[in-house]
Amino acid sequence: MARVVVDVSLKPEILDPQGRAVQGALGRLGLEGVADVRQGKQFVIELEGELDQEQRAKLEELAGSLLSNPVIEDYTVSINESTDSGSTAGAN
Amino acid sequence: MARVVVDVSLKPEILDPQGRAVQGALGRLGLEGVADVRQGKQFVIELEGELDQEQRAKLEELAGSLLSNPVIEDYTVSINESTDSGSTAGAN
Amino acid sequence: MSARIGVVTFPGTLDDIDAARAVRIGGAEPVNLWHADEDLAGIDAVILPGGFSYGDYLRCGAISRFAPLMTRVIERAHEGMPVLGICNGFQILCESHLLPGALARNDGLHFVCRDQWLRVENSNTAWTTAYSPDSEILVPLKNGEGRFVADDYTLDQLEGEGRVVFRYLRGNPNGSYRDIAGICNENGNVVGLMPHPEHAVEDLTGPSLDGVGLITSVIENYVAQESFA
Amino acid sequence: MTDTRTTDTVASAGQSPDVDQPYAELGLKDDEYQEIRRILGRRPTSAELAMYSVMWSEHCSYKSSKVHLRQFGDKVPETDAMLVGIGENAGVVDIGDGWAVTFKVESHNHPSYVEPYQGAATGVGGIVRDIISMGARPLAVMDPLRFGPADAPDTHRVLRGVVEGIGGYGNCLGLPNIGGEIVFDESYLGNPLVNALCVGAMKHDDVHLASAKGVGNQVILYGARTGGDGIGGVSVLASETFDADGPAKRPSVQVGDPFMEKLLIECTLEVLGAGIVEGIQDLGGAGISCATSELASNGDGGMHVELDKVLLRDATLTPEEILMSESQERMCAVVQPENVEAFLEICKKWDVEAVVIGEVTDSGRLTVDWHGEQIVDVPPRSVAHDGPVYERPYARPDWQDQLQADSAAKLARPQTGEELRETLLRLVGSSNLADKSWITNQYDRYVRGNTVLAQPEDAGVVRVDEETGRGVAISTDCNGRFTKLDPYKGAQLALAESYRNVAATGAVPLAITDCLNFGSPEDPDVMWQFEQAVTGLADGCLQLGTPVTGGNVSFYNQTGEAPILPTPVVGVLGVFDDVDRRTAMSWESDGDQIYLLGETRDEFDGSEWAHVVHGHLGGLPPELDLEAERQLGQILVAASRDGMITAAHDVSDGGVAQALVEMALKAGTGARTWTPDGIDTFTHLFSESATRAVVVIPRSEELRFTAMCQARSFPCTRIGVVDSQLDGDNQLLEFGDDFTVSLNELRETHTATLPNLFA
Ligand SMILES: Nc1ncnc2c1ncn2[C@@H]1O[C@H](COP(=O)(O)OP(=O)(O)O)[C@@H](O)[C@H]1O
Ligand SMILES: [Mg+2]
Repeated sequence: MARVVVDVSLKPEILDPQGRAVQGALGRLGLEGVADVRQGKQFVIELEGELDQEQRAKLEELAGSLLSNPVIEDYTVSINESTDSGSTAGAN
Repeated sequence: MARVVVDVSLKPEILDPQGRAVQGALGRLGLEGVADVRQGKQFVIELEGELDQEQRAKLEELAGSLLSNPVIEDYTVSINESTDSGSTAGAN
Repeated sequence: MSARIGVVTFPGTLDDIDAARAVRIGGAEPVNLWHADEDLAGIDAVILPGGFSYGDYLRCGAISRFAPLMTRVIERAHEGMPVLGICNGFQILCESHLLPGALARNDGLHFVCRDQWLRVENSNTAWTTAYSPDSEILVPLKNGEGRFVADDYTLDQLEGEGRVVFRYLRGNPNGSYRDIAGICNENGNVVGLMPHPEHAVEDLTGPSLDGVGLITSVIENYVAQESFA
Repeated sequence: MTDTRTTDTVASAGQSPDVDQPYAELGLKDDEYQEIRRILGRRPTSAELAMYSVMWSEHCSYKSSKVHLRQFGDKVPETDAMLVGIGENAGVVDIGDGWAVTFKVESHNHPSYVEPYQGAATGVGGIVRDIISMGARPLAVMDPLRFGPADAPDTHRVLRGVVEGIGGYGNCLGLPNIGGEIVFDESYLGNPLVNALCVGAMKHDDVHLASAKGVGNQVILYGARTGGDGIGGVSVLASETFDADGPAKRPSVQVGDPFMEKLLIECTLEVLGAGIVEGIQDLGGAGISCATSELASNGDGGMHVELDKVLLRDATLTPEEILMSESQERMCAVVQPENVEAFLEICKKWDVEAVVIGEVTDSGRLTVDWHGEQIVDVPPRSVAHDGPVYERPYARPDWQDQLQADSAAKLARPQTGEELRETLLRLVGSSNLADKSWITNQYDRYVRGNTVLAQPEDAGVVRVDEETGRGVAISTDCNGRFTKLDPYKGAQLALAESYRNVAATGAVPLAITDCLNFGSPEDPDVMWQFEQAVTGLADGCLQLGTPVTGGNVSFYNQTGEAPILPTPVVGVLGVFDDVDRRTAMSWESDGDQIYLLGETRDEFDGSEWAHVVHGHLGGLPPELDLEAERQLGQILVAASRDGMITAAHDVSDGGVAQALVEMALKAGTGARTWTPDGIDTFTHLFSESATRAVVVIPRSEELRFTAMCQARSFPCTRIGVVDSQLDGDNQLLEFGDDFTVSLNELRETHTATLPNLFA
């Protein structure tokens, strides 16, 4: 099994009304010093077996087209392959 | 500046229609072997200065009450304090 | 004196004028309340109307729950004041833990606006005594995050205690567990539902007049209490 | 632009007259640049250049369309209804009892192709701000849409995004969506049309205008902070064509915040209600450049702005970028100094940020300072109103004759009952005629509790005054195929259809707004289509007595060399003294008589049948007699007033067959219908002759109604009777001896199409 996490966030120059609303609420509820909040999405994808090269390439492609909208969003992909012996992490 | 990342995900037993829809789409678009997809939220919070104990406690509390709904969601908090010497990471 | 029913406006509340109209049509006096107020202005009951308070950013109802006025609403709810949450109001009641469970994204992933049949499963709550048991009503439904979810224990408890107040009929619009459209607290004074009875109070604009009963129920109970007092 | 650069001030512009300026990249032509130098008597500063370039873009200056749009002002029908005409953010009409209504339709086509969700969302946001800036409370929105073929992959992307964007914004904002259009055609594949309409109401005294009067009055910018959104969007997104492989430039898109817009509505209505606003203007295309220059130009002529006061979302923005930014959900107000505090207090209540950025002066100039240095010093009229005007060449395309000669008359028609039945089902399930509720059920039509009729009814109807029931009806229409066959007539047919839809509900048509979507004005063929359409519309409005109150022009809607079908969307507004007497589209009671009003001719050129069955477009659009259209309207209104009919439905795309199917499905009740004498069943069912409606009349009113039509010599033919008992519980629609079809089969066919394609 491989676990792939794709984090998708709005590009920094794009307005994030959700983040703004959260920032306001955090302040009102007593958390001081909040300079900025951005809200993003996270996809946790479980894949069967070991990831082959093709799957990795496909994942990368879909992260940048299906899972995120390149016009307004950035993404990062991190892959965690858990084998019996433990896990390794890598990010693109 | 400290950067705090709060990841919020639906509890495993709660149906995640968005994750399911993404899973279907990934399959249709040629990614083989997808066993499961869950879609969560990620909050990236920038705080001024160093985090004190009080802020940490407050953050933890708000992650579990404001940022997530304990009835249906789980959360994790990770704090990254960037000082001149670099950054460290920690998760709760 | 007619009953005074508060209607709370949060930033982003949309159906407050509709709720106030329904109160008026039902025969009570609507009292506008502002989320930042701390005073309930001598009301006898309160409605948290629908809309997108705080844009429903973060999570529906999550931010509104912390409004100053909500602290008072929660106190009074525990003392037995009738509280009705419609749609976003229901979400706020769940976020406030006045009602169990939560409202999640519709299983169809789309906002759904349609006329919806419901069965009134409990006609003993503060807001449903005007309905005969098991009556079927037609009211508009409109939401993107209206899927009622809770763990099995809670669901069984709700069912066992007769706290499922409204159930979807002829098609579950959003994947709500056990077709639940509305529930109440143990005392039956706090009721929340996703569909919009306040949009079913005039022939001209709604699919039926079935929504008026919620208001007349609370008035009946108020008058009953007054006459004991 | 980097922040290490020194500011280009008015003083430095004087000292370095010969600096090369990137005016061409900003979309200005050589002679336009020279004109700016002439106006200023020096080279513009970079901030001035930014301002002129956005304000002189096609989108803001109407430089190609102005000479033609003048007709709307020249051919004004006699009317007392017009309170504010063309030239303001939106026109205002009197609907009686002291009420005024403002409505307008605008396009957001190119942004919606690049980023469908946000493009459509911000389209709704923009038009709503136009309505609030007139002082009105927005009542409802509508969305006329055009997409490529329904089964094209890119249509899937665009349509889903656009629909979610409109719903996401409109639902969250709390405005009912009461109608619109969804049309699929090949020509929109690389260039969808997303038009958005908003209607609002106010008392006469509450009408506000965008003008900065009163020297010393303060200019307040309020709402969202200014960010780097859509910089250059106005000139790039709205005025330049995409090449075949996508947008040439991809500027950062604007992102909408409907929650902020809701706060902006409530906050604006509260400051207006408090009587502390002298002038008000929304910020749309061209942002601060547009708002300040228009306010100044419409007022006492001078304004001074301190640009560094503007609250920013991104501290690195340059003054040029701040002037051009199209960040959404912002408004600008002119307020007397003593009222500023009260204004800011109300903003605070609504969590809306506000800041004084300048004041009204008597200098006759618009001046802008940046950290104490002057970077703009211009005559505001030259920016806002006296932009370039082009007389673009236009000529009847050489292919037009051939197109018109290629009639649908030669196409094979169904002969047998079975073939007619198949044709009906094929049309009912075709993408343009199929049920649209998969889309419209994603829109809230109930919010605010004043929606009397909404989609799929002929027109949206909203109550304006709860005491009296006074209200309005609005419909938007355009058949782009007809307009391609004959743009003059096509525009009039759009007007006629929209007019008829409003009258069908019983409302008295009063005024129109329009959104003219065309290809490149630099193409003489397109310019001819535009000129013809505007002339047709202006002439038609004169004849129907419905003035044009305002609208919008969208050019450059084309993919490569191929322009879209010319699409002049017309929105007609009608008035009800009491919405209680509205006529809905579905019949109710058994035994009620079904009549067809108007004359059916053999007219299939440009029809839905020719399109769906034969993929054919050619010939001449249906005949149109606007006098007859006006009469039909009067009959429909009188019938509603006197309670003579129980239902009415206009006949347009798909003909009588489609109208009957829609009425039956909405009712859930069948009917017996037949082909009247003197016409064949195919023509009766599928012709798209104009100026027709199906009405349903209780037996008790039959004589009175037919006598009324006779007295007006208006054709009125009995074509059926409502009958729920044709086959027990199985509801049927019977078409004489030719064929029958069950409502179940019709419903299945009618409703399955869109979900199958898009769900
Ligand atoms: N096709 C049209 N028909 C009638 N009026 C139009 C048309 N296009 C633009 N106008 C009018 O020209 C004026 C300027 O339009 P526009 O710049 O789009 O206004 P705004 O910037 O407020 O949206 C408005 O009054 C608008 O109604
Ligand atoms: Mg405007």
